[in-house]
Amino acid sequence: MNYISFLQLHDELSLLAVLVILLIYDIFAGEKALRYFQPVAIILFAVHTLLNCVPRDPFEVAGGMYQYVPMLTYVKTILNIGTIIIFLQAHHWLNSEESVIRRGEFYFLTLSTLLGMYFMMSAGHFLMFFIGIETASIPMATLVAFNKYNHKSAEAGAKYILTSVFASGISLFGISMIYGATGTLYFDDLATQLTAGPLQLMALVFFAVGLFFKISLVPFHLWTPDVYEGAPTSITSYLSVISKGSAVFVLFTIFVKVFGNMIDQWQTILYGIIVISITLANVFAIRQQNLKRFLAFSSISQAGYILLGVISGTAMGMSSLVYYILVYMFSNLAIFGVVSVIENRSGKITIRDYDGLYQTNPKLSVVMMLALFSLAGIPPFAGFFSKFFIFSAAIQQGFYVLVFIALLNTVISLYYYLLLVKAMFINKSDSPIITIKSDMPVKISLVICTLAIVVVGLISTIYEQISVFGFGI
Amino acid sequence: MNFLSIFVLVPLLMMIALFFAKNRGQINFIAATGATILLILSGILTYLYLTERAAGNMAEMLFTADTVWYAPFNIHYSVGVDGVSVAMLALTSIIVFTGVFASWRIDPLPKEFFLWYCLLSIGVYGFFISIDLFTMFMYYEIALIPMYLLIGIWGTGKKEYAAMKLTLMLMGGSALLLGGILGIYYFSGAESMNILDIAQKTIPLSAQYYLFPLTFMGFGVLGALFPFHTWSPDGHASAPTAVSMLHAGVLMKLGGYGAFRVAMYLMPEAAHEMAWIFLILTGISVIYGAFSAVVQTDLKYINAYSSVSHCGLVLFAILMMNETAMTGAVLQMLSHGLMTALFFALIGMIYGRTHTRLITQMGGLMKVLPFLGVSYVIAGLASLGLPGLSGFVAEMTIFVGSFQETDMFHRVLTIVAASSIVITAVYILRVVGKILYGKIQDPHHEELTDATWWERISVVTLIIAIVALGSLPLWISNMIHDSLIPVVNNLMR
Amino acid sequence: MQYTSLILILPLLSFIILGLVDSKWEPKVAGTIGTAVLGIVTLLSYYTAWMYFSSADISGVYQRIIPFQLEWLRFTEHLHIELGILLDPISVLMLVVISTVSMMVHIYSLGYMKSEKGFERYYAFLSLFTFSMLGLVVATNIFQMYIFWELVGVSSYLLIGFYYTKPEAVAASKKAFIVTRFADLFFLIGILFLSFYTKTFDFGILTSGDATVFASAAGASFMGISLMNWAMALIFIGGAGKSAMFPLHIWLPDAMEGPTPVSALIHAATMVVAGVYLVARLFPVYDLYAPDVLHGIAYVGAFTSLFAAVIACVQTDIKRVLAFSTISQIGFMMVGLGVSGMGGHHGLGYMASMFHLFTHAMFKALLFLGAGSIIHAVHSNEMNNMGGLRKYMPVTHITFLIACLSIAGIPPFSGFFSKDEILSATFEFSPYLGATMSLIAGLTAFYMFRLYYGIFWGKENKQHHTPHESPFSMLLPLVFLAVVTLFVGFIPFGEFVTNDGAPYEIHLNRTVAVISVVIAVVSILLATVMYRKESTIPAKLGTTFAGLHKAASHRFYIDEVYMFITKKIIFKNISTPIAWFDRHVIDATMNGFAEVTQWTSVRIKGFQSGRVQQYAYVILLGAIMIAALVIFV
Amino acid sequence: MAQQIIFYILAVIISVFSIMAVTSKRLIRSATYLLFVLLGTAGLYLLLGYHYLFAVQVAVYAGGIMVLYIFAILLTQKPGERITPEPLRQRALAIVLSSVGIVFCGYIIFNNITKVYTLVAQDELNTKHIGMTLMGTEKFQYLLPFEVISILLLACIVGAIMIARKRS
Amino acid sequence: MGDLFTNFFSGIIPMEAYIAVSLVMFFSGIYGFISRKSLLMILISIELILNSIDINFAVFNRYLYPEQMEGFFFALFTIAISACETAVAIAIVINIYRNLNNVEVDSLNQLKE
Repeated sequence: MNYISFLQLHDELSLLAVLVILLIYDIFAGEKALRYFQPVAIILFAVHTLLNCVPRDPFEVAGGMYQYVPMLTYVKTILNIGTIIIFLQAHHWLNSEESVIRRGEFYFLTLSTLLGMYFMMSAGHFLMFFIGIETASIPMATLVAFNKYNHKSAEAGAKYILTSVFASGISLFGISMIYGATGTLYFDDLATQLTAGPLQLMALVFFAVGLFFKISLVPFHLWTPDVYEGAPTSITSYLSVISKGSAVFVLFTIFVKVFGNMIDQWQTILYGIIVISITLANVFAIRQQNLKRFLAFSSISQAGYILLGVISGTAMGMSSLVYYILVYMFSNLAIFGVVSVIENRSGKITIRDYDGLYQTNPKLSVVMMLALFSLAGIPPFAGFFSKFFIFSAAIQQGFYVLVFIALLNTVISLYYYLLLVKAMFINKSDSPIITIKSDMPVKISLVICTLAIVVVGLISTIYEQISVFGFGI
Repeated sequence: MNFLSIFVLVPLLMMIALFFAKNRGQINFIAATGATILLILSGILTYLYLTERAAGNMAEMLFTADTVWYAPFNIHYSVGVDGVSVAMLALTSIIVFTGVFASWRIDPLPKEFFLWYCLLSIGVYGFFISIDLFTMFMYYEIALIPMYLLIGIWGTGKKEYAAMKLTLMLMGGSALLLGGILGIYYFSGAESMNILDIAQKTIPLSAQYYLFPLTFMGFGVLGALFPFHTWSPDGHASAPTAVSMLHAGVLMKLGGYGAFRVAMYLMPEAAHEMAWIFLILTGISVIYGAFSAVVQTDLKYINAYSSVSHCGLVLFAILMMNETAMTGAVLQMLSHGLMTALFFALIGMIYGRTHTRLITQMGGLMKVLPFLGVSYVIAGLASLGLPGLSGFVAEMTIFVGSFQETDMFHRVLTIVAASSIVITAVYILRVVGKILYGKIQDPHHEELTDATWWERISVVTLIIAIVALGSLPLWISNMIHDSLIPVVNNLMR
Repeated sequence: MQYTSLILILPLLSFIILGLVDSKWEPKVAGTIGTAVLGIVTLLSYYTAWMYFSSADISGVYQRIIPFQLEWLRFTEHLHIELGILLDPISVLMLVVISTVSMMVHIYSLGYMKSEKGFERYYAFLSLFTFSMLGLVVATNIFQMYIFWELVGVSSYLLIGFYYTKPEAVAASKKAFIVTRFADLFFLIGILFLSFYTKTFDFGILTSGDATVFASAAGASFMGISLMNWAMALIFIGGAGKSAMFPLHIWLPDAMEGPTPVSALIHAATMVVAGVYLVARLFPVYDLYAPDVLHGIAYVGAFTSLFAAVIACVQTDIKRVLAFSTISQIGFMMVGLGVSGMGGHHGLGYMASMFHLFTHAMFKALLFLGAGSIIHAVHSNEMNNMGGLRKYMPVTHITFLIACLSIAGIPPFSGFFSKDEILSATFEFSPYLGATMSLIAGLTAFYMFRLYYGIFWGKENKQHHTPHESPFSMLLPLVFLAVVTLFVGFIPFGEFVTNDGAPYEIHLNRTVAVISVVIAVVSILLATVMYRKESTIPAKLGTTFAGLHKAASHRFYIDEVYMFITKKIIFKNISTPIAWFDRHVIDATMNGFAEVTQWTSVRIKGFQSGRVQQYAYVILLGAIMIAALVIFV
Repeated sequence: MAQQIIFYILAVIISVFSIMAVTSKRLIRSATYLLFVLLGTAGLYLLLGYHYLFAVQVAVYAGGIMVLYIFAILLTQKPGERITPEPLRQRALAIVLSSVGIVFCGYIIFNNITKVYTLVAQDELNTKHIGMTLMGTEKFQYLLPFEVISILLLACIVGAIMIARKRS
Repeated sequence: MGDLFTNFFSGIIPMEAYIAVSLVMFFSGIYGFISRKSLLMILISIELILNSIDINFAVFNRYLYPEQMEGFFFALFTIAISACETAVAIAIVINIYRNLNNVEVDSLNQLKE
């Protein structure tokens, strides 16, 4: 009984501490003290982020059930930063009359899901993984339904919980078959046991459905646009960035570490999935009018690109993938930041509403445009670099045709991103969105995102740092 | 700080300065100053380059600098120039300079216009100074995207459609290109993405068969290669003056330059094997563009199709793979850049006065706009290859060079391409005859005023450049020619 | 002889200065500058000619002198363009001709163009033309010649289109440029062929007779025809374009829309003989390596000559008559070249041709300037508006008559001597051709006198106002040229210009001379009968040969054929379809990609039905299908 | 032999009630059938010798979860209300998918699962052993998941309350 | 099938039989999930799905890998997780009921395309 060893779980313990402090604060603090709840929460979380941003040496806890690799620190830090940005963007919305009484829950639930992702990413055992992924998704459903008096939010919550549970049922079925085929659930043991027999392949596919679902890859993506549209915007960004980012990372580690023997098979699977994900999502995105749906499809297609890092299965793929997540996070959060500001202040959400935005809100539109360009992979913005690296990683493993298809799809994606740019900059509108004066937290978050979009690509240190631990899985 | 990087830095500083500019006066001042500095810089660069060469420095690229950027991918920020790049940089500077004056009264949002304009020039300058595949490609894309907004916001006519089409087609091209570049890097097994390093390696022929068409077509889209040229007429027709100038004048040259620097240089074997396909396509471009131009009625369309024809000649000459033809190609890039910029500048100025670009609605403008009229004639003469103006030198070098290929196929194609000079004469004279000569069509045109001082600066600069290139071509031709030797040697291996 | 470079530089400077100044100076100043510059050039040319012919013959053969040469552009190791000055008998001859005629035209224009708008522009263009033409004739290599060839074309274009508000002038200038440009394309291809195999552009090497130069070309063939034939024929087409040989002659009559002095300069005396000059310049090559082509040239020349002469008989616009006459006379020159051989007596045709070029330049310039003088007085080009002018314009009348006699080949006017030499050379080559040419000479005399009578005799008072004699500045050139025409025939031309550089003594072939004079006199008499007074004979003849008459007055419908080719075929059937194809096929395909994507997007929207159960269905089905695929496939 | 008989009875009960649970017209009946299925499952655990699992199954599932369902049903349904039948097409599609699924999975599983096994008669699992395993930190011990699932439970409680709570 | 019979008569309940039962339960759940209209019915179906997997774990553990108790504990934790999931799902369904006044899945139709 080596309970002391649990103290090595710095990240989780400190996040847990933040959680508990916030829970107690929320329950016991008076009306007056609660006014500082949000700043306190954000600062506490920021402290947590800072405390845990230095990579340590790899270690295992609980007999290999929990495994730490230095890369995790980067991924967790990336997710932490993303979460801080989301908190900053959610600040105004949470102060609204309807949400204010539930803001404690918001932070608590968000951080619990984040904790779930932590465990999921560090898992060395399918049980840990499964508990992690469930912790990351079941409370998420309540977050999606957070605006519970809003019909759409409620509906989105229901859709999310139903599909999510269905997917995890299938995934669980897969895990049970893995167990039946190999007799162990420890990742390290499994790696040597798997032989790519039919049962194992079936198990692999069924198991992977759970992750594909979270990453929202075609054909497991159908929930995405509906839920993104219905959920509160801050939650949508959380879903599209944090939840997805962690799932991709886990997918990579599990596929490479556990299913390493079946690399040919899962590369084939991913191959097909990437092609249809990118293409189908792009085709769908073209005619979306609601921005959140639009971004949902865009994020599905982006997920397809991210998987190019997974399919390579190399150290370079790993670091490119983490880098992609980082860049994608900043770009997407910048867009969501703008969208949520505008939605909260004016209630407008369709692309047509954005006509002539540059006339009234030049700064917001510029931020949005830069982020869109970054997503589309236009230099000198960070998205260009991340795309280039991930393509390099895939090409290095010989996926020429795949990369080529992905490249052609960038043209379609550029088209719909440009539609939005066009709306903001070129189209004229009779009733443009009013001039919005955004509050400090949002400003800070947008400045961070914009700076990151512009700078991250040009400064090579960031990527090099990540790539130091490229294959620390 | 490497000398070459200043070319990128200056527009960047201009952007920063513009950001703080308050009124049109300041904006114009910043733009004009920056453009002048760039012009002077490229003059200095040319001088330095020639002195260095005269001093016997035989390195393939001069003024090189190399900084590791992304070590895991062997991406370096490497710059360097040879005669070709020096020539292209000079061209860029001239056109950026004149473009600034041509958009002296741009409306609305002058500040934003110049910001994008500077970004566009960053891309172009960067492309020409880069010798690393990655940075080259990066700058290439930087140059493409501002086009969208420049056309979309400040354009005329079907601007949104045209801007979208142009951007998407060019991006499609660059998607092909990216595939090609990645392939080149990985198949060559080079330790860096530096072009000079990769040129030392041999890419397996089986890979070249895929990579060469990808790369060539990728650049070809920008170089208006048939059948990927259709963005050009719409795009140019809708773009504002300075953007048309810069786009047709410089950006389309990126295609030719890239095709030569990347596709031909790095994949000589495939170039030999597959050149015939592209020769046919470019041959079609040359003739097809010229014939299409004959029946157009919109001035910009005429010029756009003419660009298709002339740029086709650039790629055509590159594919001939001998020093002379390639020298001709570079000369043609310079020449076409200058004269098409002049054309677009003049068309913009004429349009600004008459508010129409249809040749059927104009006539006799020579009488009311003698300066613009004469300049237009000069541009036209340059375009149809009058000796003493730049077009002649370029075309003749191309034809003589192409004729060095002795087999029937090349001969016939050369003859076919050469016949475009007649068709060029047809459409140029048609336009000149319709809009400048004859009687004034529209009574309102009687009151038009001739060019203003800033327009004159723009036009005169271009004309001087055209005449200079056309009447004293030897030094520049030699400069280019000497720089092509490594490429041609590589092709011969 | 470095000073010869000034012959080129001065007109160029004059062009630049006059061009830049535009209308800022008094028109007179511009005219004076232009004329003065040309005066200097003329003097320099004469001096050059004097110096050349007096000093350049070594052991009785005139040498080539290259006093000045610089490299302009380098293509390959062997092929490079130099700009330089080549002096040899024919170039010196041409220098004299061009500068003389040009000088006359400059002076003449001072009066003729006085009241025109754009006077400076006119002189600028004239300077440009002179510069280009002089550059062309002194070219040291074929590419330099091509360069100036093009410049000549452009300056001709600019001058023809001088009255740019007149649609006919614009159309004519366009036509002239495009037709010659079309011919130039062949010239260019010919140059490419020739230079590729000989590895040189240089005339000196090409005409040196050095067989090694042609070694690689001699064996080569292209599409079954020997390469040298190809090259030389293509080059000749270039020459034919400028020299208005059938069927590329169509631009020349239209070019008469330009100011009349310009017609005199360009379309009578200088530019149109450029083709002749080209053939003469490359004559050794033709003679040695492409004799078939050379003979072809003779036949083309003969046909053109006949064709143009026939048309000239029925034209009523005096300038057009002169234009067709020019075409016809150039045909003579071509025939002269075509029938010639190399050296000595064999070289008679060559010498004659050059001689004719020289004399023709003088009298044709005289004719045109005379016509200009008439038009200046009458304000019309139409013969119908003229008649009886001899009383009002005595000087013009006399000079015009001298020129007519000269062209008709009446001794002792200069035309007689040169034409006679051509005829005798032709008879030696082929009697049939000789006979044809003699007939054409008769036709020439006939239509010239038809013209002469139509203008100066016949009924008066057709005019709206009284005609008057032209001012002094216009008469001076007329008189000068008339004097030249009178005496120039007595120059021992063969002493100076032959194709081998060695002097050759001209002696008249009596038989031929007699025949030709008889034919000429008969023709003149015929013309006198028909046209001196009002007569019904022409009308009768016109109705008798209605078809021929109509065809000839429509210039045998060649223009219509061209219009058909350009408008119908090129414009309607090539360009328009291509443009359509571009918009509706190529462009539509590109747009089609976008539309298909859009269409798909709309079609598949039902997939995203919003129904949770369908989502679940797809998830499971997807999982099963993927599993089945990896397991079973 | 008795075991076999019990097993087959349980198997039939589970299969039949599973199907009935998802096809029944009345919600409350479905819930009841589900209860039978859950209890049947518990019986299977007993048969396998997993008494602790049996207890948990009965307590958590049959005891806890079923109550939730009953409450939810009573809260949202009027008594005796029948569900309008689903469209035939939807049911047919569902049947097709389920049959394809069962055939496919069955085929793969039965052909590939390890067939060699000996069911050693096993004593009842030692509760202390179970406890030690649950509380241990070594390999094959489950303290960490146990702790983590507590967070999940807490989060779910908070979330569920937040959603289900009425507007105050 | 041979093994099945041998095992049957040797007094051992064949493992395949357990798996068969679990598969039937699993796919009944799938059927219910996909075909039923009521949200609560769908939840019940989910319970079937999760429950069937518990059986799998337990059976595999007992028959194939009796040395360790991995399957046993997995089943144990799964039961806990399904409890959580049910709690949240039912809360959400009740929320839907409050919003829409019914629990038909067809009324979740605002978000689509």
